[in-house]
Amino acid sequence: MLDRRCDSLAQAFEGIGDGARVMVAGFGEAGRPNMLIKALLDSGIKDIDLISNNAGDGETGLAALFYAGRVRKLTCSFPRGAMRELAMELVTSGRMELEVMPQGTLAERIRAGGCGIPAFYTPTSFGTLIAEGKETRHFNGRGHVLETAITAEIGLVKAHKADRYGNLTFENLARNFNPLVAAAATCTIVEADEIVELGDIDPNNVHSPGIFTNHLFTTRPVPEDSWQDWKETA
Amino acid sequence: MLDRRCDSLAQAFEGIGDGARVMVAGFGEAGRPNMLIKALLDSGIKDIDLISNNAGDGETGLAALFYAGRVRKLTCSFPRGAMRELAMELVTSGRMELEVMPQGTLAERIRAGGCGIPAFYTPTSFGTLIAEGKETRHFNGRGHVLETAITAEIGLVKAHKADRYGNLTFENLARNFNPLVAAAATCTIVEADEIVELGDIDPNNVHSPGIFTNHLFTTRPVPEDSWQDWKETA
Amino acid sequence: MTPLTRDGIAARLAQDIQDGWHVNFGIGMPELVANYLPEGREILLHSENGILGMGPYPDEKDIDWTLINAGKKPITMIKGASLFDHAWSFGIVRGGHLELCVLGGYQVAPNGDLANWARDADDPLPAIGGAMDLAAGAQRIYVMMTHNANNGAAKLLTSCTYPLTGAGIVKKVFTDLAVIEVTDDGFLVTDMIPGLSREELQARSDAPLAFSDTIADLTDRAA
Amino acid sequence: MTPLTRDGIAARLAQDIQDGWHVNFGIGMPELVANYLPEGREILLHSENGILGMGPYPDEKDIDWTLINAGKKPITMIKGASLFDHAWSFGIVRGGHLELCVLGGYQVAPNGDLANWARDADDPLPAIGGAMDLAAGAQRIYVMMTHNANNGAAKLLTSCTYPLTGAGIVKKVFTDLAVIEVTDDGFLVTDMIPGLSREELQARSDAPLAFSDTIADLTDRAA
Repeated sequence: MLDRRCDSLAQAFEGIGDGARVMVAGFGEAGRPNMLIKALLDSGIKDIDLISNNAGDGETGLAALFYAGRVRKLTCSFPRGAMRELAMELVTSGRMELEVMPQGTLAERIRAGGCGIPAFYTPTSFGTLIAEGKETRHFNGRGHVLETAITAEIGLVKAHKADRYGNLTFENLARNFNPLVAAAATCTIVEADEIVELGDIDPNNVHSPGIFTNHLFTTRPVPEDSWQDWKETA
Repeated sequence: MLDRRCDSLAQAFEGIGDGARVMVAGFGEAGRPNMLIKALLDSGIKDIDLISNNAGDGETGLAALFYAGRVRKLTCSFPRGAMRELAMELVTSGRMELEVMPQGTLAERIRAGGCGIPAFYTPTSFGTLIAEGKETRHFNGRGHVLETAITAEIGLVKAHKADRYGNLTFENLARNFNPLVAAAATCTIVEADEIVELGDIDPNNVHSPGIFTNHLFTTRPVPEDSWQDWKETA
Repeated sequence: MTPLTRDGIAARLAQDIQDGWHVNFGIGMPELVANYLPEGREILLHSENGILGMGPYPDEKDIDWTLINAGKKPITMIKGASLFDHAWSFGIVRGGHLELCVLGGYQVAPNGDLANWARDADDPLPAIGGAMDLAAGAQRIYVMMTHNANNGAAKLLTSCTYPLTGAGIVKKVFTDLAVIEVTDDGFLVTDMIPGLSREELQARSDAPLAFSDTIADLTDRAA
Repeated sequence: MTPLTRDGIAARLAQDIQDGWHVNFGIGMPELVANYLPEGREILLHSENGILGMGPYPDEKDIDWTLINAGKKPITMIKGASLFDHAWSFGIVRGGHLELCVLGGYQVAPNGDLANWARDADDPLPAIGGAMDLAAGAQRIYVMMTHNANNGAAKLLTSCTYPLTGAGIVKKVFTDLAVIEVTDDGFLVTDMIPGLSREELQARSDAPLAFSDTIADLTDRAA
């Protein structure tokens, strides 16, 4: 039986060791898999090689991973937000490595990772600081930068509807990086607002085909005050 | 007013000269814009640099372009079908140039063309005849072939529903190359089964955003016996 | 000795497809495998023109020409099917997401090389289609073919003489005479039809064959 | 002489956006332009997090946090909007499909170079976001900024000293004092606020300015 539904969040992270490369979808709070981020925090996995467009905000959600000192490297396009001071401290003290790139380059590198394209050329960032040290090449008279695919051991995804095959839909601007992360991660863990019957999602309007989903959960709200649990165990 | 609807098929092809690069979407007969292909035939444009996954079938539709001697070069993955003998004759007599590549490479090259990626590496065809003379490179220990983007002056697309902004949906397996061609052509001409009011297509389920559509028509059936009109004018 | 029919090969191959796999059957003989998927296993069929969850051929009256497979034959969709454009479809293929692809074969070599798209490197009308992407991308490539060509020529060769579809990608070969794994040490026969000797099978093959300790009866698990 | 307000610059810039264009307004000051789109023109707004056809900010009670723009502010959708993932969204950007992108600016040079993302090449926390893709991809880049920095420093420089966002990509600059085209021969002033002399404008600019034969009154078409 092809059934991606799981009961145990802890089980979904079993076998994932410290230093794992983890990709988290979402843009701002839209399409951000907060329940899975909390489970990642609870798993105790350290030295995370984190790929996420943003660095989170406030002290909960994604930001809690940084407060808990779990992130060894952050790959993103925009490491700002309310935890900017913390990020600055982590980076300048050498406790966290930071790789920043243009948002479209990040999206395309993740898309390439899921689609079996190891590298591509993009015009973005040519002639800027970001392209320094990178391989460049001219096509049609215009300068381009070589960028490589990004994949991950774990991908965390937030869907709107899902069925047991793992087919997903996303709501409005909560789609963003989600289908790309689903495809690029070896093990894609999904939380969905609702798990529906097979056939309830119109095949024409599946936003991420089930083949990319490995573990599927129904979203449950994370109590605001539980985000700081790590403090007791840190 | 942002209104892509047009009345005159002839007008849609105005200003397109002989030798134009034309991309035609569809896979087999699914999602094949036959009304627009007929209009292209009627336009009298010669020496077409044609990009299409298949070469057509029978003596109507895409195949009629070959019978009418309008195609100078065909870029495809599968130049077979009922007009195989004709294609063989055109190619061996030097009247038509042929570039054949793997289907996924063709799809990705067109996708790259629409998305501003001038070139990418793919594992497909590495170590085969198809890769001979092409630039290759190893990533993660595996051989890959460098492939470049394909764009076109004209793209012919068949949609199911469309609105006046040019937003499109496709039906079942009639999607295939259509959204890719829509994005990769400078001038994308679309025929749709039905043109609906703005707002009738759920924004979440638009398959090709309106920004890629230039001219929009409602599909009318092409009489079977009209395909050979070119014979009178050839 | 009665070689398996095409359906027999299909039925035997189907036994090796695991529950929950996403599979692409290449155009031609591999399409037959869909008719023999073991009961109780949920296997999703991919077609490279943009679907996961392809169902059986429809009744004549239910044919919808927006529902076709890569061979342009009419299909149906199962509940839970998904549809996507060609870029995503080959993203699924190239990105290594399909657990299995079954392809037909002209020639297979012990290093896993497969030739299945052209018999002549100078064919003026080469037709590649999606086979090279499938060969390069799927997690496993199984090849389904008659053991010998119509003229009796061997298809298991020390090296392919026809143009390659993919280099070093075949995992198993299913023929009308045997099942042959492609190992680091070359061909390893695991199943044979009854009444065929190892010497006869070797005589019908160009490349050297090794034989596993126990050889299964090929007809045991074939229709 | 009264320099334009930020809204004044936005209103003037809006006049140069043509009917039927697809436009991206960068985060910050450029977002104001959406409030001044001329009546009778249908202009579709893109936000790089995945929408074409962004509408105005919603009433407080209608806020839906799956509807946000690239600045993470709540938005609405117009009829005829379309949604897509980040790969397609930046395909639209990089593929040259947007007729216009309006970006804020720290510095602009006569060769079209723009610096708008970092004041310090050694910033330990560089924040790029989508600006570099927009700079590289849109058919036209208009820059909207005050003519001088808060400390009076010129922003129209012979060459940018801050790290570049994009090289040779700016087509027009809209400031509180003037509208400046970027031509093959450098900066060309086309609009100025009344009561400002060419010498004064030049004095507030580092790069040499040329002036078009007729200089429009900048306030004529500003709110």
